Amino acid sequence: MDSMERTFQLHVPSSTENLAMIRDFVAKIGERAGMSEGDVKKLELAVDEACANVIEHAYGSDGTREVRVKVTFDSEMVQIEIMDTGRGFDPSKVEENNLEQLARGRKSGGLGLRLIRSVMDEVQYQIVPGQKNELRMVKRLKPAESKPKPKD
Amino acid sequence: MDSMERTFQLHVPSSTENLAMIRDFVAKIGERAGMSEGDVKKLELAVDEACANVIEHAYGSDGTREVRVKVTFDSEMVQIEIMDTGRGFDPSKVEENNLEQLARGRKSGGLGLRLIRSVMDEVQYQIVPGQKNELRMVKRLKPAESKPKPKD
Amino acid sequence: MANSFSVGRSREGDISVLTLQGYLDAHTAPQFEKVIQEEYEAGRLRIIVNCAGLTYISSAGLGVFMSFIEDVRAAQGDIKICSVTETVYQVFEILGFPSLFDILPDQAAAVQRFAEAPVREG
Amino acid sequence: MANSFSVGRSREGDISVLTLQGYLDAHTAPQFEKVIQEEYEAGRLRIIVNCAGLTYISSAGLGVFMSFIEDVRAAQGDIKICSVTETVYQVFEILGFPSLFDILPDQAAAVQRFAEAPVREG
Ligand SMILES: Nc1ncnc2c1ncn2[C@@H]1O[C@H](COP(=O)(O)OP(=O)(O)O)[C@@H](O)[C@H]1O
Ligand SMILES: Nc1ncnc2c1ncn2[C@@H]1O[C@H](COP(=O)(O)OP(=O)(O)O)[C@@H](O)[C@H]1O
Repeated sequence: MDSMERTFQLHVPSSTENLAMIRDFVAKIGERAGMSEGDVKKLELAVDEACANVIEHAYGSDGTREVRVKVTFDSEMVQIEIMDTGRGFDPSKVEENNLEQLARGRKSGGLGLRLIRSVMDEVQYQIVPGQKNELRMVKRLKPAESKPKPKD
Repeated sequence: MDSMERTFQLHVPSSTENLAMIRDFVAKIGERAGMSEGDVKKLELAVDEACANVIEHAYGSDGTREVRVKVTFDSEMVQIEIMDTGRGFDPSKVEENNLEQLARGRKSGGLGLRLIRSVMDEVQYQIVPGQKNELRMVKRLKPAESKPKPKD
Repeated sequence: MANSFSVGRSREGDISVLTLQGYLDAHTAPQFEKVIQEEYEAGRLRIIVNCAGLTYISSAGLGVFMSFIEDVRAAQGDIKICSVTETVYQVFEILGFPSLFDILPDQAAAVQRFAEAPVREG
Repeated sequence: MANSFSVGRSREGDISVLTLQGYLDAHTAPQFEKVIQEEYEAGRLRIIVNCAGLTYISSAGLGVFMSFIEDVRAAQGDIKICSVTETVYQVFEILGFPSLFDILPDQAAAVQRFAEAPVREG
């Protein structure tokens, strides 16, 4: 693989029925970047969680807004940017409940951000509520992945 | 299906290796719009031909430019817009060779535009060379397709 | 894509077996929730969720397990999970599911586990 | 996606059989072109292209057939096509391929056709 940067963008209406399309989109690019199957699955998961949050929380489940996903890769990493123009939030104020607390409280929330943080190498939010909220995530390629793979 | 309009966009680098991703993208939206399998295949074909032309002719096979595909559908039709910032051309000046002429001349070109025109219901180019070239194509949904499909 | 998730229902003695197929994300989780809710309301509290055909799960799917488990156990039932593929198991693991749920290699083992430990202390 | 197209080669008597798998678009057409070119240069001019595994074809793929057919026939050979799926056949039809090429239902019929009509008048 050369070290040229490549950029892909997908914009879809803010409806959960489009999550599968978003996952397929990032999975294909992850494969193209040379990621292992396991890392591709993690990338899909992080993007799915982030976009589901945009749909549910930033847009309050209004299916007529837009979710934008931008994927860039080079020989070292895959970078994902997810953009919305919704409500925004303060990520530092989100409680980290553990599983037992969630189960006791009959709550299902709070797992998404934890999953995102544990599968990605970098996670940063830039929030300007109602104008432009952006989540930037990076997954670094393992040395073996960034080398050209032998053809079989 | 409701009559709300939905818009999807995909931007990819101008390399033929991305044609498969573009086809998958439009195929999913065609299915979502309720098109028959046969019409989905035709939509894929038209978009593939148009994007292959952008890559080869508008960008002269420079793989570092961008191809943009915008798909909109409502209860009556699927509309595709394909945008590039390349060389442009005058579609009215493109010769229509028939198959025998092509074979005699050992030429393979000229089939793409013919395929596009025969599978789509509307085809319009708006060309501003080097700035913005746009191809707009429409495929109308058959009455049976725009009705909600029975769940099985 | 409309048929990319389904929940099948069957019985093994007094146990309800829910068989998941396809992907369980924020779009399809409500379907799964509805089925578990129906089991719960009908008092069928010994539930096995067979994940052999489950190709993907996100937190929305995991949330369905989370939001029922305490109530089901409070009523002397349990939700046991079986036949999880490697990809899905990895997601379970990241969130610590194995310490909260009985996860068994196959359905027979899950049935057996109900005999040994009807309710698991979460 | 890297392995989404392949060309297999085999022989039936003095006939070269090229078996296409996957999709033949502007990205993969050069692979197909290279194989036909090699057959042509080696003087193997009786060619069957088996399309049973071909899921998609665009004009770039059709162009490969077009750019060789006259030369192959001029040298007393032919390219016969067989086992075309419905989707691919529709594309052939739009462009009038059936009047230019022998398109046979299966490989045996294509072999048989070489016995009856080694060169087709295009
Ligand atoms: N993109 C977003 N826009 C607004 N709020 C968000 C966003 N992402 C997360 N949040 C907030 O952070 C909380 C935790 O998110 P998460 O861990 O994904 O769990 P859940 O979505 O299940 O509540 C959410 O409940 C929400 O309040
Ligand atoms: N997007 C485009 N930009 C510039 N030129 C184009 C474009 N699309 C088509 N053309 C011109 O029209 C001709 C015919 O196109 P087409 O029918 O697709 O056949 P082919 O691409 O095989 O030559 C091309 O050879 C090219 O000169």
